[in-house]
Amino acid sequence: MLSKDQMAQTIARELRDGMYVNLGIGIPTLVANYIPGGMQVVLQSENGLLGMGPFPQPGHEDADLINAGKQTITTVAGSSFFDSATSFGMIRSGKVDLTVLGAMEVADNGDIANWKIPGKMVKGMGGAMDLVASAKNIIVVMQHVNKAGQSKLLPACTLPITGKACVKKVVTEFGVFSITAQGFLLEEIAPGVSVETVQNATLGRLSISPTLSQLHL
Amino acid sequence: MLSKDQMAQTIARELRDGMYVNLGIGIPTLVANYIPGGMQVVLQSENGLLGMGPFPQPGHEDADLINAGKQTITTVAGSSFFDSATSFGMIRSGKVDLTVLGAMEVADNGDIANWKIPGKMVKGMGGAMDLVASAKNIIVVMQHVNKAGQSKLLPACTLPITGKACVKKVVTEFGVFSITAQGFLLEEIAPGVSVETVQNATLGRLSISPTLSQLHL
Amino acid sequence: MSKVYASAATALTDVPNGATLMLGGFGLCGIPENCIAALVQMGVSGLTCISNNAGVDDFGIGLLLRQRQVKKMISSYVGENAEFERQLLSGELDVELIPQGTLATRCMMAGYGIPAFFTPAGVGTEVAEGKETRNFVSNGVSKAYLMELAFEADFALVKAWKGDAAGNLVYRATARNFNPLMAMAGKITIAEVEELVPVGALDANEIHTPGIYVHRIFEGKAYEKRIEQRTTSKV
Amino acid sequence: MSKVYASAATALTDVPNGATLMLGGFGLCGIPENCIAALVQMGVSGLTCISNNAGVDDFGIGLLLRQRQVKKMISSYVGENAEFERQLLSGELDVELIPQGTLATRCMMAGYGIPAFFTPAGVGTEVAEGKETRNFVSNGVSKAYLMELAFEADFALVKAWKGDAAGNLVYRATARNFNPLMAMAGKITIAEVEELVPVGALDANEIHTPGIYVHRIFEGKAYEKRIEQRTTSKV
Repeated sequence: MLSKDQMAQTIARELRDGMYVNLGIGIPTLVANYIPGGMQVVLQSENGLLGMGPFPQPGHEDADLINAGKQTITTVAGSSFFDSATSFGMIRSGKVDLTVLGAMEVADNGDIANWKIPGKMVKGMGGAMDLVASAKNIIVVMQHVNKAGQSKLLPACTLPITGKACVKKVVTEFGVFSITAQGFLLEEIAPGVSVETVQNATLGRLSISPTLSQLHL
Repeated sequence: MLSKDQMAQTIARELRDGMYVNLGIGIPTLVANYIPGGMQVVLQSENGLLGMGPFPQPGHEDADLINAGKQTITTVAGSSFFDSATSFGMIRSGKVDLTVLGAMEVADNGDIANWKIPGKMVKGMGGAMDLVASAKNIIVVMQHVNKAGQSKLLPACTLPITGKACVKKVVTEFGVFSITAQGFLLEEIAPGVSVETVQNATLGRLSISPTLSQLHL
Repeated sequence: MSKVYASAATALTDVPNGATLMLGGFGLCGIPENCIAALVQMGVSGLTCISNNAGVDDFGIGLLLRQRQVKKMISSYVGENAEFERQLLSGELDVELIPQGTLATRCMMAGYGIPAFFTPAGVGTEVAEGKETRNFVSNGVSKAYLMELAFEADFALVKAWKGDAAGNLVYRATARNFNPLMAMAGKITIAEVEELVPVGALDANEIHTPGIYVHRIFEGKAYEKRIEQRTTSKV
Repeated sequence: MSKVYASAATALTDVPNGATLMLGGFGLCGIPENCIAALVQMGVSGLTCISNNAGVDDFGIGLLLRQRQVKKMISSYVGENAEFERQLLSGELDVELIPQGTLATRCMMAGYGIPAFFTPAGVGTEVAEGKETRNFVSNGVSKAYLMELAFEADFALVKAWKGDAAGNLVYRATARNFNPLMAMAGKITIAEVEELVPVGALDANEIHTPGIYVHRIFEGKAYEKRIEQRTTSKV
């Protein structure tokens, strides 16, 4: 089983030099900690910043400088500020290379649900619908099952969806899954996890890659 | 008969404190010389400037600072630069209070033609189509007849039109005409010009205002 | 004709009950604090507020919610606000949730005089209900898009860092967010600034909102600039 | 992965015959002089050029026209160029004339990932032929608009005042014009700058084109910055 940090580390293997990346709130944020040394990766924050840096040192918080999770942050050299329309413009026009976000449910056709639980939660979609409708490469990172022990990898989303057939890859504590025409394809499995465990925890169509390997970090 | 400067001066009477105004190339440009003292009127140049000033002193021309006629200009205090989409955005959204431009023909329903002579001239419409489609108040200033002595105030444009039913007022060397449901309405007549002269030089529907007055500058 | 007002109270005096307002800011960052305080003071009610968020219980638009001044919120994300949730579930408050990029762009398009545009956000979701869906080919690929309309707002209330009497505005860091978009979009745009500088003090190259968009401007007072999530690195 | 190139020649080396190019500038103001010179040098032909103007006979895009490198011009205004007119009337050159605001906005929309939008410019004119006309209500008034599509361009060639290795750009005065819009719109955007400054030297608040849009950047040489209409006040 992967820890949250290992899940982030797994996703960090997708990073390439020169990439522009948007990281969602939660586990996705941790990916920033695993950018390989010497690699230039620019983090976009959809509230209007390219070139997000780490959290500020205590006493150096700036109320005018926050990320999309409303956390105080810093900038790196070469950063730029812009308005929210420009920000989503660069997302829509495919300038952001990789989007990593969490989800409540992912369907085996790539549908994602992460914004609403009817009658329970009405927080809103924020930028998630724009991101999933536009990003070239969307990776979801989430726990494989919810708090009630139910699979979050489903044949179809039960919650209102955020976007249709958009997720390319899912990383959970059990491993790495591509979304294919045949549903979830288990490509790498976490150390100490059996294929049966994955099968039992997955309600959506699942196939096992003939080249299944154990995940090495 | 009005001189070009007097035509500009006639239009300048439309200016009000706080107005944003776009002046076309030619006679419209002269309107800037007649902004009443103490009145704040901001000139917009559609290539990306609010707050256009006079031409520079010799030796102070700046290749990066031109107006929509490609002439070297200056700025006034409080000016701002912006891109061409923003520029036409403020035109489209009605932030520009008054547009003054020249024309080859105006029809008695307010149609205007000023961009093309089929088979002869292919310069293009520049920003004129955007301006006439969007400006709240459009005044045309032009000679009453063309070089061949033919009326430019017509029952219908013979040239390809720039915009439909958009002109509110026409100023020529003969006087000031409103566009009404009954066509051109002569409201003020230039000194030394007879109503018959105007009637003979106007092919479009023309009526004479019951309160017709002589134009005073 | 001066655009400069002495205070939020004088600048907002004609905001009527039932008005549609745009309010700049993302979370509590870059919100028009003085304008909100004036609205609370005025007690104007039945407001429709277009704003990315709804503030927190005791700050930002939360102050208007607490006084029941808001009839409808149009936002992308309205977490962090218990009173909001209570009013919504009890039916006192109407809410329309919109993808954040669509919200921003609907403001911008109002400023650009473009009544409608197409965006992929929300295709195939609840957001698409009742909207025209249409395919366009981009780079050889056909894709579905929703038609969305420009917003209309009676007043846009924005917050900038610096401004001048000509109405020119400059924002700071991520406090820019929705402010320049809404500034373009209001029938009447009211800007509060941390510092009102002399005309000519702002570099014409560096102005974010040209003065033509701003009808009224005043220097705000006593900015709290509350931080919603104070996060720091380990020293 | 550096975005910095030594020269226009190295930055433009893969521009093929038949490419669709956007070229920034208004008249001769803010045009990518070094890029145009490189295209002339390369002799690449069959180009479709999206640019507000077509230069003059011996400068700007006029240099490409003189070498018969341009198959089609998409512009709003193409006066001031006798060779252009000759090629057009003889049928050697195809030209599409577009209202200036529509031209600018079609570039911008490409950068915003918005495939189509509605504008009033050209309703009821030749420009409307073959296009969808549709009414929208704005501020209670119904008005007709044309649907226009975002441009697609293989390369955008833009000119800025200052830039850095991250691709951030700052323009000067009215040399901004179409440059930031086209910079957003190119599949590959190549920026030439008068001065390439160290990363971090540009204030993040004052950047006109964020680096994400710029794929290649180089410091241009020997700018002529020709003035088309030198006009002065009487001393």
